[in-house]
Amino acid sequence: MNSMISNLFSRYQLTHMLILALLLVVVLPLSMDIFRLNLVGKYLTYSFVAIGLVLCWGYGGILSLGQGVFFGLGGYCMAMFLKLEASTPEATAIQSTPGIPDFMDWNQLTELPWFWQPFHSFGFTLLAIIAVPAIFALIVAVAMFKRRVGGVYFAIITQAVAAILTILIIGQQGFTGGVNGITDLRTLHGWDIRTDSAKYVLYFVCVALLFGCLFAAKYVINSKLGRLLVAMREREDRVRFSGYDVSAFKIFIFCLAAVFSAIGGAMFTLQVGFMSPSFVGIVPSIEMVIFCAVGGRLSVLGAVYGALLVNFAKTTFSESFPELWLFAMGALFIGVVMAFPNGLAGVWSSQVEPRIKALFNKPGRTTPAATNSTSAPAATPAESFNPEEPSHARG
Amino acid sequence: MILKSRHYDSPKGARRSFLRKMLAIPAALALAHASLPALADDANTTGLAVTKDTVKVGILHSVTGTMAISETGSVQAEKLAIEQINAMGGVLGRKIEYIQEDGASDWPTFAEKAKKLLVNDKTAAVFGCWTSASRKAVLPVFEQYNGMLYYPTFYEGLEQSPNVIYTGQEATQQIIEGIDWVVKNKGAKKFFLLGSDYIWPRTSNKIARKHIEKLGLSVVGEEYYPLGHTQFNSVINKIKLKKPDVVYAIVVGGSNVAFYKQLKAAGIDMTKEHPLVFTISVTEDEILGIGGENIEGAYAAMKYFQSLPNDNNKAFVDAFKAKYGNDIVIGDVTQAAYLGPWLWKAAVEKAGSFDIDKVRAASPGIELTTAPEGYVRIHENHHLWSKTRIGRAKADGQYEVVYESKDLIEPNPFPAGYQ
Amino acid sequence: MLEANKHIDQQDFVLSIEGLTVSFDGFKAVNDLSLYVEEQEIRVIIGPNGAGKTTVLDLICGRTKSTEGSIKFKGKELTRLNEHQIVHAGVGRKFQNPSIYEDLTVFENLELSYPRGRNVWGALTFKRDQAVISKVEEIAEMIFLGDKLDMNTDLLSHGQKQWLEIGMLLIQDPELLMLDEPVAGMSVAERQQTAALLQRITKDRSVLVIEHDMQFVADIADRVTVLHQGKVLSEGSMERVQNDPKVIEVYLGH
Amino acid sequence: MFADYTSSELLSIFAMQGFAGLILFSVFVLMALGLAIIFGQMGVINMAHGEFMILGAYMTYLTSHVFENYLPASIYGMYFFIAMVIAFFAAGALGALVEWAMIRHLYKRPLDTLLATWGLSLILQQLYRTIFGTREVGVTLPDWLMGSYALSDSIEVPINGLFVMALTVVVTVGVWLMMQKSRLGKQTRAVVQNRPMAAAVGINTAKVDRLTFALGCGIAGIAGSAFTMIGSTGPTSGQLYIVDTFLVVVFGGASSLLGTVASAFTISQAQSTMEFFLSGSMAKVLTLLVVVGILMLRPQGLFSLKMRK
Repeated sequence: MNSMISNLFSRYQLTHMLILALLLVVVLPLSMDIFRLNLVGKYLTYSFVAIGLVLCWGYGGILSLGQGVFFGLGGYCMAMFLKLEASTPEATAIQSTPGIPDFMDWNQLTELPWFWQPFHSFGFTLLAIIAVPAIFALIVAVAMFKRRVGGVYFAIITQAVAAILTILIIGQQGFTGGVNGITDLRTLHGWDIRTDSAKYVLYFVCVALLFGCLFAAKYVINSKLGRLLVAMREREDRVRFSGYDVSAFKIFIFCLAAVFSAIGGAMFTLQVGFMSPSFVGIVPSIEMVIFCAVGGRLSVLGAVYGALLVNFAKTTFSESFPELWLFAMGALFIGVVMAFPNGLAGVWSSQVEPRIKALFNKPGRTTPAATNSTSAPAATPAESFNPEEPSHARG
Repeated sequence: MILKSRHYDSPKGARRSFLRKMLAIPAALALAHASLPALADDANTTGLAVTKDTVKVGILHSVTGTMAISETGSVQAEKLAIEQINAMGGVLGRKIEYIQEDGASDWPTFAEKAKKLLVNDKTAAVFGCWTSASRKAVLPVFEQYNGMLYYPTFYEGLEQSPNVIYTGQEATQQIIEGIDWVVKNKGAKKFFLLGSDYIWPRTSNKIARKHIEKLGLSVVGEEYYPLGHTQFNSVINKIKLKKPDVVYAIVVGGSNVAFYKQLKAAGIDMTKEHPLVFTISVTEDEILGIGGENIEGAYAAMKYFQSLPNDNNKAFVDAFKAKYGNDIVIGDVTQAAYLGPWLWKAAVEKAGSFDIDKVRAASPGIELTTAPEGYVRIHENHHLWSKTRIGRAKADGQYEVVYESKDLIEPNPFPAGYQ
Repeated sequence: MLEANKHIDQQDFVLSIEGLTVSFDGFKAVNDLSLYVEEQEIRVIIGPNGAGKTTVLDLICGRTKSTEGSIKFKGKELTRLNEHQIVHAGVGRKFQNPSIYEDLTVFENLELSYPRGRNVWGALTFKRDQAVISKVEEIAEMIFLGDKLDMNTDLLSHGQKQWLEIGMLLIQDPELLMLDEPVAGMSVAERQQTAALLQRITKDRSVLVIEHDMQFVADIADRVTVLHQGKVLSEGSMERVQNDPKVIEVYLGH
Repeated sequence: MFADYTSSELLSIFAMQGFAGLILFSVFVLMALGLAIIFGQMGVINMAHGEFMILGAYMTYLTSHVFENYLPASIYGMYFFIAMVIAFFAAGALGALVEWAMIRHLYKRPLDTLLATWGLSLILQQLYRTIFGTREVGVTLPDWLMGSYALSDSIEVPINGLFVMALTVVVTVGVWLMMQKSRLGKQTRAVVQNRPMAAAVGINTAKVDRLTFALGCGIAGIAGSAFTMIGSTGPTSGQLYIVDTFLVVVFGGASSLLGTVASAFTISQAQSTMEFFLSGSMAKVLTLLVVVGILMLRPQGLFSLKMRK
């Protein structure tokens, strides 16, 4: 196992992974109260989407402005299960039809719609969280990529898909909870997800799943498929005339990104306690692209840092200058796109890293062992990426 | 359904109206202080952000995003109320300090900020939220961390939380009186229901339909358009074909502007009242964007209009204009938001403590004779007893009050027979 | 000669094109074209600009769909296949401008063209084993890039890029190799090297070349086809074609 | 669904819905023309298009204020025309500035223009909020623009609808003439088709880019100005239009003005017809679905030249 990992990932990449793990598993939980940590958990759910975007946009060149759709689908699947558990006949005795979710009762539904039935089962729900977005993505992707719709057109069509789904969810409120979403979720198999201890557990589950996705993404990027994606982005025709079915690869990577997003959405529902159509629309979908762009569209780790950083900035800004944060966000987006197209990761590898290396290769030293030169300087990135610990970063 | 109010002449009411006068006469401030109960240490036993001189509360509205348009008035009203309360000596001798958070028109952000206000800032009360969606998002947070939310908007009902005081009207209060009036006074027989496609308009129209059908009258059409829809020519054509007596419109946000402008442009002169346009969603705030000349002649049913001719309201409007400029308008929700801090103050003083549980226990029965809308009282179900008025829109953007319910109307968030 | 070909059994040809037509908004870029290529033949297509040369290659490799006609490769109809299926059938195509992956190294460029792991699962589980490495090194040697395997390809010269693309085709071992102006922009020395390379690699395959450089054509061609306005104007040995009055008229007339 | 109506009613339904569709069509064309130039000709995805429109609306609001307060009442009726001119130049000037500061660095990265202009739209929204307040502003219209003209008992034609239609025709013809006949138009097309060649023959491509972008934004300004008649003017109102606008342009085949007009016509007629027989939300969903469906079958849009690759 150990050797397999070291075969797949360079020691250098592993070091960076370890630093992120250290940050998320040790530093943040120790330095934050559960309220802030729960916020970090929420931000991390966006980084699932950002990782997916690194794969399909950064590597595959496919910009989707509808990732919120998949985030939402995953989140709704989870929310449906939790809502059913919360809607026991006892808890909903006040309704005209006890035992169904409250919003259905308000909309004169007298029995649970058929597509809600299977969500009584947790196993089915887990399956659905993956399968529903994957199948939806598959349909969209097959229709588009087999006909070679790409680039800007793909972006705009995914945007329209997001618009359609939002209107549908809001309009069909008897089945979906409408604009309010599915709220007031309480327990998972009797385990109260609103308590502090549950929030800790969910945070760590979220981190674990995040690393699962990170490893999967890294595996894909380091495989031949990753190089093919780069090749496709550059010269699609050449790849095609080297005997590859380009659309199959695009479909695969788009579905994979959708699945990542859906996992993020499900974790969002669990940690925040509700799901609403405001994640399915165009605005959140574009914001998620921005997280990815800020972190660096070619770096999966960058995507995680990007999602964390932008959201921390958003929270901080809106707490201290509520009327100014849009200016700051707008400027950030423009700045990143114009000055740092490869985002934080680009700045890191082109500006910071060489200097640190130079620092370590300074006079008086013989060439340091390879392990030293990579692991020691790499200790800084996590800290400088960690806005909660500014003093640490400067130290 | 409508309970006769016998509280106008109660001793408590007299004291409140006395307080109201003091509001107008700052010279009486010292007296107000003197009338406060002696402070004991049990004013705060639950670790709220209360010191010897200050108490922290939260204001949680959207100041950015699409809802900022609507929520700004509420923020202004809450700040004004807090300022006035502080000028009168605060609550239990403490000055109110507010922490304002931006919900950014985004429901999860509301939940996040609500949690911050309760968990980190330990605020003793939160005045905030506007849309039902934002309230639904914060509700579990308030229930879990036992906070107190004063929610200002008229809304669909179907909710009653121990942690929320609903200072706006729930749907039946607003709707039934209005329909009765239009049937009785305008001889309306055929209604066309119209709304933005989400829960409040749908639930409200459901109540309206049930009531209309109970009266033996007919609904000739019911239509919903997505939020943010800007093209209403199709539905206007349907209205023309169906020839209803009343167009009952619950369109919200930017769609409102489009709807009324297009209605007028399509040759439906609302001042002719055929069809009569009746709304429960357009306050003076919305008319600002629609333009008075585009909605002149439409009727609205709410509990408050800026033009209400009473002394409380005059003082309130003057104070509001003095603080925010002469051009400012005040809508129903703005007034309801203004009630929040005052209702909280009264409950805290009745309880003699900031503790949430004690404030909650003290809340039912709290009455406010100083309210700009007149007199309100908190019901056991945490909604307000209030009157419903009907206003006719004028070209200058104000409503002319043409009717006022005789008695206070009982709030009934779970109306039997209307679900 | 054309007449005679039609009666010969198609199995004798690697590639047989019959009645091929494609029209773009009414303009017939290729018009009722028939063409036959034998095994191990080097066929050069020449013709003035706009004669439809590149379009013919596009049609064969599936980049453009034909309006009418058939293209049979070893008895298999290509017009109904996708690009990658045509490649799998054994047709390789080099573009006019060198089409390589400039973000990747020479090694990676060749490795990606190695015909294994061509589906999603295969690409995910592809391993760089000894067979791959030795094949890549062998081809790199052949295209004169043996010492540049780890170089990023954006640093290569124009001629080297052309070779690399030829190498990327060779590693797939196609039975029909189509080259669009392989020596355009090359120095004289590079051109000679390329000619030698082509001679060497045609030992076990057929080659279809578009070229303008007549000297180069004369050096490599077994037979030459002259296209004009989407039709075959003349066909045969270089010598025969050069002396065909129709060809002379078209070239001089322009 | 037809059974509810008599045949004469049906006739007026179709007449009136046809007219409603025409108004919607005009609105779509006005929205999309500016974008068709910017996206179709330059390949820039301007997500701030809605905000440029709202700038035009705010200019109209300001102009009406000036006329109301500082100029004689007799010429108030005319302010709308002045306002449109001001809206055009204000939005155009902002467009030129944005092109200079931002867009020109991004021509090779079309998808990045999307992100950068999204950032721009956030900044503009907040700017409007700071300057004009968070509330919507009401733009008073001259009397002659309000009201309607009755063709028969059941068919009435809104005058501002007619005005929007007339304006659409004028602007469309103007843009078409400009692209076909004027120097700028020819230069723009030359630059679009072959940038290095255009530069080589002495066209100042940077200037052409700037003017084209400014023109597209200016038309958005005019659209925004016209929309004060039928919609709201607030900091975030521009967001209401952006998805529809892009779909119209893409559906029409990005590089063709004729395509934009045709697609606006198709979408508007489909939507207004469906709106009559279905609920508003479902009509919208169905329209979008059909558009997306057709785009999947015909990714190049309705109108596009089949070209040799």
